[in-house]
Amino acid sequence: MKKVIMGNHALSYGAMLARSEVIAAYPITPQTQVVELLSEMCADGTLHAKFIKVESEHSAMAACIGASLAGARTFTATSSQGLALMHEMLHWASGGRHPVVMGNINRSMAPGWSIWTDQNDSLSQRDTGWMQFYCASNQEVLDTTIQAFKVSEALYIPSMVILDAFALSHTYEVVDVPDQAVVDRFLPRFKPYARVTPDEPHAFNGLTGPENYFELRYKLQKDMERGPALIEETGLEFERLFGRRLRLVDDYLCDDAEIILVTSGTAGYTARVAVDQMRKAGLKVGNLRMRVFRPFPFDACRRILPKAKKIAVVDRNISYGHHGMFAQEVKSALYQHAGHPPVFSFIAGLGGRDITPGTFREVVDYTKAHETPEDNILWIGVKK
Amino acid sequence: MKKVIMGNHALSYGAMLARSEVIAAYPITPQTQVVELLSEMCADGTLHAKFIKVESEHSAMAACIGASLAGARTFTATSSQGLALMHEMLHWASGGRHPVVMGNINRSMAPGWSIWTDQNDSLSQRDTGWMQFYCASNQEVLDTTIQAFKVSEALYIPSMVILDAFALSHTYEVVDVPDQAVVDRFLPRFKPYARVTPDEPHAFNGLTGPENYFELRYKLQKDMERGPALIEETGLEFERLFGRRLRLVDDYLCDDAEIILVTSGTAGYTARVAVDQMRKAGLKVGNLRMRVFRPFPFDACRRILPKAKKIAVVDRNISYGHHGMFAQEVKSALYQHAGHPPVFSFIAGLGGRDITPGTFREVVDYTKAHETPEDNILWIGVKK
Amino acid sequence: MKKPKKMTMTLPAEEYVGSGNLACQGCGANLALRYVLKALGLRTILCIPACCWAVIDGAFPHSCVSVPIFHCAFETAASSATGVKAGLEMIGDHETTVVAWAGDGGTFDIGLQALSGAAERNDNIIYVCYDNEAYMNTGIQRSSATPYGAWTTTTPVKFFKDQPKKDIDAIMAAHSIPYQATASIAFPEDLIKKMKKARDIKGTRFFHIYAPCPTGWKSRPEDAVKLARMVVQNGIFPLYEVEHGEKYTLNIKVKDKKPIDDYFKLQGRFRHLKPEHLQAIQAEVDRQWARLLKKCEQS
Amino acid sequence: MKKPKKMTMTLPAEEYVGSGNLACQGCGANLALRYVLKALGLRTILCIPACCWAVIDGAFPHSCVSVPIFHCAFETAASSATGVKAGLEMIGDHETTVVAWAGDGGTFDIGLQALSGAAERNDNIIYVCYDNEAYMNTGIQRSSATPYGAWTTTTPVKFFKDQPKKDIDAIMAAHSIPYQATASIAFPEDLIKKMKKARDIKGTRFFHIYAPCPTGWKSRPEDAVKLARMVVQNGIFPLYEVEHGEKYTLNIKVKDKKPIDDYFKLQGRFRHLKPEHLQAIQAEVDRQWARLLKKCEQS
Amino acid sequence: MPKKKDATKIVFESEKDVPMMPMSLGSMLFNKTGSWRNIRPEIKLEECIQCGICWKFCPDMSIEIENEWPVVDYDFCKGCGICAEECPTKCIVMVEERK
Amino acid sequence: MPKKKDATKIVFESEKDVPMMPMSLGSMLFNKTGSWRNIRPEIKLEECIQCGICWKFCPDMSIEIENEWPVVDYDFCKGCGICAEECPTKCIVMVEERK
Amino acid sequence: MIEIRFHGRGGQGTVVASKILADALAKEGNYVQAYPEFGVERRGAPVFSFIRIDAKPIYDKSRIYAPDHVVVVDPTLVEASDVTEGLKDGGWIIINSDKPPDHFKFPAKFRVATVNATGIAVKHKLGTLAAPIVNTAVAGAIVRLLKLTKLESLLAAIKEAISIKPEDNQKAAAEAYEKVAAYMK
Amino acid sequence: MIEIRFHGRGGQGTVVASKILADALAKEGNYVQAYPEFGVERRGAPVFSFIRIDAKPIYDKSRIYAPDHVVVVDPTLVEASDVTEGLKDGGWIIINSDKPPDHFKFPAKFRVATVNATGIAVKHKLGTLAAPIVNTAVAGAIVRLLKLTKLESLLAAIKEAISIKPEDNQKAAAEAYEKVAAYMK
Ligand SMILES: Cc1ncc(C[n+]2csc(CCOP(=O)(O)OP(=O)(O)O)c2C)c(N)n1
Ligand SMILES: Cc1ncc(C[n+]2csc(CCOP(=O)(O)OP(=O)(O)O)c2C)c(N)n1
Ligand code: SF4
Ligand code: SF4
Ligand code: SF4
Ligand code: SF4
Ligand code: SF4
Ligand code: SF4
Ligand SMILES: [Mg+2]
Ligand SMILES: [Mg+2]
Repeated sequence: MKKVIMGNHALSYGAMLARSEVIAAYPITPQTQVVELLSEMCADGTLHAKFIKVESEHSAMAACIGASLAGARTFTATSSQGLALMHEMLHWASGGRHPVVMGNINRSMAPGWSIWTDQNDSLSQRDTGWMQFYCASNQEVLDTTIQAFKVSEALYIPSMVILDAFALSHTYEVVDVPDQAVVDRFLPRFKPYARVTPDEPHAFNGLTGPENYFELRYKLQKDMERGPALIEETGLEFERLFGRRLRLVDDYLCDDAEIILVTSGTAGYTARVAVDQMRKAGLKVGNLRMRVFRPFPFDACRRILPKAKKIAVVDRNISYGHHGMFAQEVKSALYQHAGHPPVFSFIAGLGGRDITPGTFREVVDYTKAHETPEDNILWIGVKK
Repeated sequence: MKKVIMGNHALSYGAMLARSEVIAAYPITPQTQVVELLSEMCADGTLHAKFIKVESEHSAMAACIGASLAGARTFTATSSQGLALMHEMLHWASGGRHPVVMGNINRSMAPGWSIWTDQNDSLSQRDTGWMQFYCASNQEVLDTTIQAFKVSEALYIPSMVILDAFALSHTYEVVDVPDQAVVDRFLPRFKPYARVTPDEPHAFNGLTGPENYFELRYKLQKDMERGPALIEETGLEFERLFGRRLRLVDDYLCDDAEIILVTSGTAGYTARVAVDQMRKAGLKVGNLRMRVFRPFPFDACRRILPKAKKIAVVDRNISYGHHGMFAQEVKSALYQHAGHPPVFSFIAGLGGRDITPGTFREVVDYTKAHETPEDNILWIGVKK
Repeated sequence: MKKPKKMTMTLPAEEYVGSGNLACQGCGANLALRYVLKALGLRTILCIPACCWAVIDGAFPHSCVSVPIFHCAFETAASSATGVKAGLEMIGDHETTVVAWAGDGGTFDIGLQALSGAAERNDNIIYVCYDNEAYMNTGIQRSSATPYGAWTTTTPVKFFKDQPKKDIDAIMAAHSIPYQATASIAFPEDLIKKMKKARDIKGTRFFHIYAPCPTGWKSRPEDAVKLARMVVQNGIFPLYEVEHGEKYTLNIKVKDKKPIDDYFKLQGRFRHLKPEHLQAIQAEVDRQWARLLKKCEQS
Repeated sequence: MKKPKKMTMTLPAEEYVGSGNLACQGCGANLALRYVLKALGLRTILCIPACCWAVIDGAFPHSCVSVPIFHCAFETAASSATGVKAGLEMIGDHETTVVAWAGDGGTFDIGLQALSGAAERNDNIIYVCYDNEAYMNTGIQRSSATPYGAWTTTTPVKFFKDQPKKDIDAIMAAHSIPYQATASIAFPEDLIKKMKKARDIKGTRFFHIYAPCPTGWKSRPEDAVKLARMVVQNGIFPLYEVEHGEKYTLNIKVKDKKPIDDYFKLQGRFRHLKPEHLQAIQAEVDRQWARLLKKCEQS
Repeated sequence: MPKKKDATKIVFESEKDVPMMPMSLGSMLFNKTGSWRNIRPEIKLEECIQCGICWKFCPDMSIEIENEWPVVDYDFCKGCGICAEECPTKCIVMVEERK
Repeated sequence: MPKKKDATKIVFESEKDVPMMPMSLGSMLFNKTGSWRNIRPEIKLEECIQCGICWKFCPDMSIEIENEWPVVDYDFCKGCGICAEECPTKCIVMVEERK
Repeated sequence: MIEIRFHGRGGQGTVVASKILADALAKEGNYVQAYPEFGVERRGAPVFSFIRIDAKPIYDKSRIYAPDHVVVVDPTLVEASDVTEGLKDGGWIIINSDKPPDHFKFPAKFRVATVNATGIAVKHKLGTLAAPIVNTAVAGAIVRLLKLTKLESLLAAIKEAISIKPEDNQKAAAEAYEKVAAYMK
Repeated sequence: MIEIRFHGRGGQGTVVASKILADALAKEGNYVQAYPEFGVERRGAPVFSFIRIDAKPIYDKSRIYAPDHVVVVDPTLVEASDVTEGLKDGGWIIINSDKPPDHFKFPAKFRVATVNATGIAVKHKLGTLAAPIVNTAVAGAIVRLLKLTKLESLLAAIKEAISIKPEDNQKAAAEAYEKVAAYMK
């Protein structure tokens, strides 16, 4: 059934349709509507779940982990500072193999205080062992939330569903809300292979010496590596049931492209608009929107990107002292690869500065004009 | 004056000789001796500093930031979980341009609980805007701590001085403790360009809209980029005063090497031993120990590494869903580069599993035997 | 026009909070800081965590306040203030008063641990909590300072807050800090008197200021001061001070304690409450009021 | 050999803590959990944050305890327990008792906020703090539970702890939780009685168990139980319970309260204290003792 | 601190003008919050007893005292109505804003 | 839970044997803490009044009760001396460990 | 694709107008995107909201800088701010006002229409006298003027979206729909 | 490079022995590396500590698996654990014991020496009767037996490193230094 809803509510609907059983969350702009709607759903019985109104995000994630270990399906949502405060517990969720699903609204990190979008909050969690899905529309937010539960519970690895502040979180779009019965078919009840219970007592997450820790973490990585195939697979199953395919990457006109833009989040959709404009102007440009960042879609990148003469990665984030994170990882992914086009690493839109079709035209103009980038980082839109 | 001291005490001496004025720290194995000695030094007046015995690491970093903004030189030390709990405040320290210096003892992230070394704790902070120095000896720990203050206060960017759990933290080595007068010459009093004071009232770190945030963060990156040169420079000045050179990277027999090992931390020294052994056996192997990871030493890597036929990066860390972080960043650094040797990405020693000269012989044997790596990650020492 | 007789001014004339700020119409939090700075003056540093005041102050590169501010992370009001104070001491400034200025969420919930730690160490700071009884800056979510029965966006009418307000004052008293007090924006003279007293005491000092929020309480802006007065007169928020966690003194003696009903009627956040709820609340208020009087007598 | 008369057993016979554990000789914390599980039995889940017990339990893939354990992050004992309880409820297990089992550091300091949050929500868990008065697992650093005068590695003799022990019991009483109690490993019968009582109450329940640590206190292992007895008899650590934050009941009535000196003499951590220190401490103990008796009378 | 008195909004031309740290350089006086007002207070001075209560309780420092009489600063008055509500002689009335 | 009774130390052959989660699969009984002991308790049963106090206060569950008499389990007794200290009849003596 | 910018004041719930419009248009299979100003909203302070409308999916997630039309929900904003900023030539300026269009002086390249949404709202007792809720009336005028959709769809949308006094709101929308017709050439 | 492993019990401060040795050797310009077992130490439980000695800088930071010599600080550990694990052929097994070396049965490829460090410590009132502190005595024996350094350096190191009863510790070290000589071939 079609509804006009904001991105935050798309998250709430996703969590509701997934029949989340325990929700522990703490408010933060621009995430608040997610929890507000969920607490209403719990109040009026639309959703049968325990909503724990914790006193901080650190406790939110701790409670989710506990509930997940007890065998319940758990959900939370946060943003920026809240996500950062969870950092220790993010490691905990992945290392303990607790398949929590979390929505994160991309918001720039303070200081100075900013409530506007960029990806530094979620991308500085790239090493915590969570899967990361970057969404470009409210529909994708809802669909991805449901898919994330399925993938997480299959791999025992937690997932982050990520959307841009305001540009999605507070923007109303037409969303097809799937009906519960079909979702239930796609996503059956959570039945963990081990849980904390007196019926079969185990001690979980205890002291682990050098003789065993390595193997446990090796397993985590191996399961991560099963991720890409599983995401494509469940994405196909999702299409069969709901008519919408969920893929690792969303490649647009890349086959014959001389320049491929690598993008993510809402900027990844805005880029399509720019591509259409430039195609009209006779420029062979394509757009590869990365929907999944963890596990990193090595094969997809290696299959699609080398076709181009040049690659222009547009990062709405930065690893200070290095460069944009998508650019960094795309390069390392293509490093060993035969065809090995130059990668231009652009940074734009930090702190919520708008990214428009014009941004991408600027990016392509530069890329066209240069054989190789003149610098590690190419800044777009800084008032220099 | 020569002393036989443990790595943790080398940190304490470094902070003491730097005349740290405010120390806020929280205990955690294997860091405790750092704070224990410092609190003794404060007690018996060896060090004139305020020691704030906070109730958590989050507060430790918050207090350091406050003290730094007030104009004091501040120091703290932590490890693993404690570092992770600081995560939000790490962003704060860099974004607010507070030149705090912190010692971090590399300890694996829970769960399961581990007190043994690997680099996932510090490397999962690589995107927080801190400089990162990886040490291989107690002498280097002490020297680096002093250098870190100098570089941090010049750039207004905080620094992390990093050492391996036990292999350095609890290991006694001979350390030349420089004398105070000379250190004072190298490191004058901290005089920040702005501080929080009624004498010139400003509001710091407040709400910052999309029209300004981008420029502030651009400046942070630009100053980060000044780091490598400044580190080499101060490293030379340090040599003039103390006879020990502090460099970005420590390259050992790389000039004529066919295979260059890329290493860090104590493993970076153990690798030297293996290199000597293999050289005796007629193998042209070299070792590039990365002393600085942030700011990433692009030029040094691009100057030294392409000489080799093959590069073997040995990571004692992993970004789950991608691969070893040194390997990842080395690849992205060399990507654009002309000579472009295959990079083998090895992972070893997670959770404190020992890394021995044999580990590196194994690494080199594999690298010799293969044209290119058979997989994104090559695991050494996992009980498969 | 009548010949000018002197204008009565019962507060210090100086203003340290400037106009043009971003507070809503009739914001109690705005008045709270205005009064506190009148008491403390220019040699004051504020540490303000995330809260409405982080917005009220204005956006970079602007600020509406005449004293320096360290805008700090949400959970760090106390630890940031402790750090600033330590830093000042080390560079030789022993005189400046360092104030942690936080909302109820930043105090009762996410900042409680840092506050408790500072209090245990008896760090030399003044911690002020302006209490508007919810997370307002993020759009009215429940905090542990939200009173029983109140609507917020996370305690919907069907599911209104069913826990009592956390008793932060008793918690701080349990820390035996040298000085703590409650205050209300409707009694600025009392507030300023106590704040001046606190300024000259060493160690951790704690203030709990009642600051109505028209936006969050669904009340009329013009009622802000009135509500802050009623809440004192009906005994829901008595004004008292505690020394060393033991010596209780009632500052505003309420002769005939008013019933709570009018206070509740003026606020949309309570509209859904039934008479039986109000009776229960009245009973609890009376009980707590009696307890407080006892404490005051006994000390 | 004499004909066997029945062996007197004043505690339940079942053991749920196993031998082979990694506790030091004469570890009070070890006894504390032994007694608690005797009271609660097998349908119990423990949430244990970083603390000595995270080590005592043994290393993966081993555990010395017969009930399930969730080893959780240091600051999350309460929030983890809350989460586990919520999860159990949702999958239909309404019977299992969920216990947060933390040390004093994990309770008084880094875990206080999570505990306070759970108490405010009145989450249905039992929170037990075994108090050995310092961070022992990391090698004896001060916590806010460390008593005035004590040496620790971060409060060196020259600079011994000069703040009093944080009054966690008063802090929890300020939260008006349904039930809370103090206990000592020297009085297991009392401990078990109260723990059984608590098990059948709904909401947040809090226990504060005195658990001597020979290693950290520089005392003789064989004195562990003795010290836990003395501390009750000299009034430093009275055994009492509080209901709804108001009703105080003294459980172990001490007729002739002993002086504190012998207790201090047996512990290396106090060796440096001068007579005047001890007198001051004695005076404070007497004062607090009187306050407690008053509370008990009045309720 | 002359900076603080500056009523004009600071707009940076380039990242060069932006300070290194996020720090304030000017006041909020450029922000004429009078434009938020939907009702305006008007003081009938003839009934005013100069008790100073309106000044005391104005959250926006918008009651100024000019030679001993209260004067509303309409540049900043947000129209909350507290002054009118608290005025003992009710000599402040709130009227429809005619912008 | 038979696993828990297992006294042998579990050593994994390969990562395949390692469970996915860090979780316990065996007891600590393989860890014979008796080897930590430097002094050992010896019970003079003739003076024992069977009060059960030694059993009650043993932190290591190393006083067992065999047909109503206390018996020390030297496999695990760490030699803390609490039993001897607490025994009302002082019929437990701690003696130098002769290993 | 049509892009419209709304000028209102904090507390008037200007975004509701665009949201209702979005609902109505979605009903007829349009793709829509409606969003408030990104930032802090204060009661009484001038605010914007925006809407994008298209027959095919809308991929552009950037903000609207050059609207096809603007709607001024609060007449006092006509002086208080530059409502024509970025407005495309030939674009409508729809003002909630009891004055006739020619009362407002705008460059000839723009088309001006007024609708007394406040009057209509008051008449149907929407909101309070001090703060009438004009969103539905405004929406009615827009729908008619820009020929965006059938009145029915708007009324249906109002029914679903508005919980308080849905009927009166429908009436207001319908009345505005009629009244505004005058200006259509 | 010489590598030595110490076998002791938690609480005996076995690492102190290796630390003092390190101090002494450093005095003569040697490079040393001394470290305790990596992990949790419990009073009474068997523990190790290690030391590496070389004339040139020591870059090997890996753990010691094949020591040149072992020192058994607590005699009860001879049975309790395999002290010869990884021990190199011809390596010394130095045992704190009042028994003669031949009392202990070891493969012929190892050399055995005993020194009654406990007796010496007790004699010089180091530590308590129950827990005598034997580290300095043990160190004395090692220095002599392995010809690592001059006694003077050891005594100097003890003076600096040991705050409680430095002289008595020096005496103990010296006495052990003498007594152990017997076994040197
Ligand atoms: C770690 C973290 N979590 C959440 C937030 C979002 N946040 C900012 S202010 C606020 C509410 C503050 O409430 P309170 O302290 O009562 O101050 P008020 O806004 O009511 O004035 C929240 C939840 C944040 N900034 N940081
Ligand atoms: C975030 C974090 N900081 C620090 C530590 C290190 N740590 C582990 S246990 C412990 C002390 C625990 O003290 P307490 O709670 O009193 O328990 P005890 O060890 O005394 O039994 C500390 C500081 C940690 N594990 N996590
Ligand atoms: S929301 Fe409430 S507290 Fe915040 S500024 Fe507005 S009135 Fe003041
Ligand atoms: S240190 Fe203390 S508390 Fe910890 S195990 Fe040893 S005796 Fe028990
Ligand atoms: S409150 Fe009324 S009477 Fe008093 S000064 Fe103001 S206007 Fe005059
Ligand atoms: S209406 Fe409000 S803001 Fe305006 S003067 Fe009166 S009190 Fe001040
Ligand atoms: S304590 Fe003594 S008397 Fe009592 S049972 Fe044990 S041995 Fe017998
Ligand atoms: S000595 Fe200690 S461990 Fe051994 S039996 Fe007695 S009480 Fe138990
Ligand atoms: Mg609030
Ligand atoms: Mg403790």
